[in-house]
Amino acid sequence: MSIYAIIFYLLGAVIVAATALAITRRNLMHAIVYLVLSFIGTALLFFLLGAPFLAVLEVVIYAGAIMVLFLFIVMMLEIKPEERTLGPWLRQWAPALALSGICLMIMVGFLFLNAGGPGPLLLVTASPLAFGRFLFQKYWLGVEIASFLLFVALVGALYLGRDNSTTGG
Amino acid sequence: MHQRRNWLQISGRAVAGLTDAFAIVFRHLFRRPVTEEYPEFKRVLPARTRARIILTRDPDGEERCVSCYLCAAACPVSCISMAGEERADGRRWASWFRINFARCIYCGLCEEACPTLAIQLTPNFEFCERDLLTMVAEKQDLLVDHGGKNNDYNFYRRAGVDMVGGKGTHIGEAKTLNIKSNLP
Amino acid sequence: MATIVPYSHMLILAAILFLLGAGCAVARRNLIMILIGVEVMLSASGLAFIGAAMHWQQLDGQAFVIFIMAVAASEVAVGLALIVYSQRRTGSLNADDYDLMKG
Amino acid sequence: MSLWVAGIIILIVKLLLVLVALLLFAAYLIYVERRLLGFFQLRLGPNRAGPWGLLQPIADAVKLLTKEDLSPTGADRVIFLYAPVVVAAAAILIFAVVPFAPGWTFRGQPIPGVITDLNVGLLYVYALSSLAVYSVALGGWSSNSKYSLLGAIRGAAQMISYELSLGLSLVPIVMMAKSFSLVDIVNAQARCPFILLQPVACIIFFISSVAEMKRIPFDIPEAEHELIAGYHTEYSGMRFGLFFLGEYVTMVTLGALVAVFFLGGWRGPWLPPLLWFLIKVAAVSFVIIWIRGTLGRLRYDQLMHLGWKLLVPVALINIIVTGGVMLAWGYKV
Repeated sequence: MSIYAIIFYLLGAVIVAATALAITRRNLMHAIVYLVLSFIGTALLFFLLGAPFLAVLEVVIYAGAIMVLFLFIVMMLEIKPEERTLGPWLRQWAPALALSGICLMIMVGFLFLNAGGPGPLLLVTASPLAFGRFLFQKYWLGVEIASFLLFVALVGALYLGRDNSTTGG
Repeated sequence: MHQRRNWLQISGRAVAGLTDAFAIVFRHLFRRPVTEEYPEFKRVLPARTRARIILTRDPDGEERCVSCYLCAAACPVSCISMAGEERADGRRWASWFRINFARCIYCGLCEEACPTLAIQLTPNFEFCERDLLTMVAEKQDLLVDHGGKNNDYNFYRRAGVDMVGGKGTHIGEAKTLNIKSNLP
Repeated sequence: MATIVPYSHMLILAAILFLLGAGCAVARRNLIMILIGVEVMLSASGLAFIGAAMHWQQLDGQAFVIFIMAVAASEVAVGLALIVYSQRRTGSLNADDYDLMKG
Repeated sequence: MSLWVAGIIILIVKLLLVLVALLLFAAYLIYVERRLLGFFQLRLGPNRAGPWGLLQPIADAVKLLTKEDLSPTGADRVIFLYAPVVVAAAAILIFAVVPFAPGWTFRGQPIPGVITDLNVGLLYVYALSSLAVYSVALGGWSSNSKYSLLGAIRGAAQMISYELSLGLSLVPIVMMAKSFSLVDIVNAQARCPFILLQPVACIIFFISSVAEMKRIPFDIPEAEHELIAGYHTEYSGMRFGLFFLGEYVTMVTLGALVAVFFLGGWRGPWLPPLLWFLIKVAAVSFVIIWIRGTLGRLRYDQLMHLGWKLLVPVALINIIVTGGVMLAWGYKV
């Protein structure tokens, strides 16, 4: 097992643990903190998997922007932690857990049935320059559409968030 | 057109104002500080500065304090306490008088409240201790042998208190009228 | 050339993360937690894409992660705006309270 | 093998040296700021501890370390205790990619004048500065105090808003240097520092990062007249000290970044490169202190208008103009 493999499994364990903790917290603030940890771990994994540009983008966008937005909303709306009740908890989590477990088992089964196919990953790194050149040569239309999507989302969020109490703003 | 000129004017004024402000602040770097460095440089304080409290005596050498409790009532931090007693000749005095200087804020309200000019504030402010209890001053610590800001004032000779003589003997008091006679 | 891990391990990690996110979105009743679950799912799919890009030595997978991030960002912007809007309207963030159209 | 060990040793020595230098610089920046503010206001500033008050930072550190570490009732203890760490750590970690010298050779082995030359260095700086929001937001929220919460909400809103113009102002720099690496950016300024080519970008970057640091005139999150101390109202002892240290380390880092992005980094005539770098950092820090001595605090709406309606559009126009000029001059990828 190479040092890269050790790093991979460590990061994987950290990410899964942080995400599992995040989705089970009753206090939203704690969930967000655990999720930030999970996203930073994911970013490090991206770095390991040869995508430094995307790794930094993951931190900037997911941990730095999206999660701060969540934090901001939670602080603004002043949300109380949920009540701890066992009945609804079981009723809600049992189907989710069952379905997730079945999906995971099928997934693992497929991967091991096809064990010869996907070989080990080779360590290569895409430099930001090469990645940018590739993106704008092959997927320039996609980039434009993505930017348009962001613009539409901006307008939509502004429309939804406008203050109704004042007229003629 | 008018709008644009206005906008240019506003931004020009803003830039000029900012430059001016920054220049003034920068020039202050080279000016002499006005700070007086305290332990090395001690400014002479005016005689009527209000700091440490004293208890004064009247010209006859008697204590001025008549233990009226007005200073204790006026004190916003309740640092004054005393017990009043009456002498055989009817004059009131404080059997003990205590000021907790650890709590005193030198507001001077006791001085304002005192009807006999007994409590007065002096310019001495340089006293501090590590042990707070040593800041509690008893009557013997507070009493001085002079009249403070007004040496001639004597409460008992001035007011309508029948102590040193009959009616009409006090300072500024008119002679008593003989109501049985009309003669001037 | 140095190798990291089998591609299948990479995919299993992405799958676990995706299912955690899906479980969160299905089981939690708080609107914000549902949105967080969706974010976890999007991030997990990005992980799978990056692994695929590395496996086949093609940059297309990495390009798709950019688009996933754009989708995630716009989804969060609109989603949170909707949550704030509905919280103002109804005063509740519990998905079970939104039952005006009882079927 | 011995070469590998030597490399590790050199790296650790360099890390320690940079860390110590950074912390010392930040500590003395506090002293210098207090002295300079004193002079600006015709006062003297701290001059008691040691000659000219030079031991003041040490006295402050001893005081902060020996003070009681309080946490308010009802606070979210774990988050409250660890939030200050984030701000100091993020500020210190940024320095890992800042080149401070062209490098030396030690027994034939090159020692680069930077801890690590990351090929996404600029984005790394951006990512860490965006993570600093968490210490403000979480620290303020977990204090269970309305002043802290208001400060945290204001701080989060302000930092999100100004991150945008911060990032956009650096796009022309990346376009001209053709790289995210800070070393390449310094090397691209061999002929002419970018402040002459990109004055608008420099001004926007400077204003945005002062806003990111939450300093006057952008100190609305900790406006003492309304919010006592904003998000760190409830902090005491060394946890408050970490917030304080983070602010000044960020100030040093900002000075270093302005020097790297716009003033040509360690480049300069006559003097040794490291000295040039320090001079530039000190100059930027002086300007920040000068601004603090001069300007008042912006109102919240003025702050948001400045960010969204002035800096972001101007930064976008600057990108378009830069791109157009570069195309017109026959730029090849």
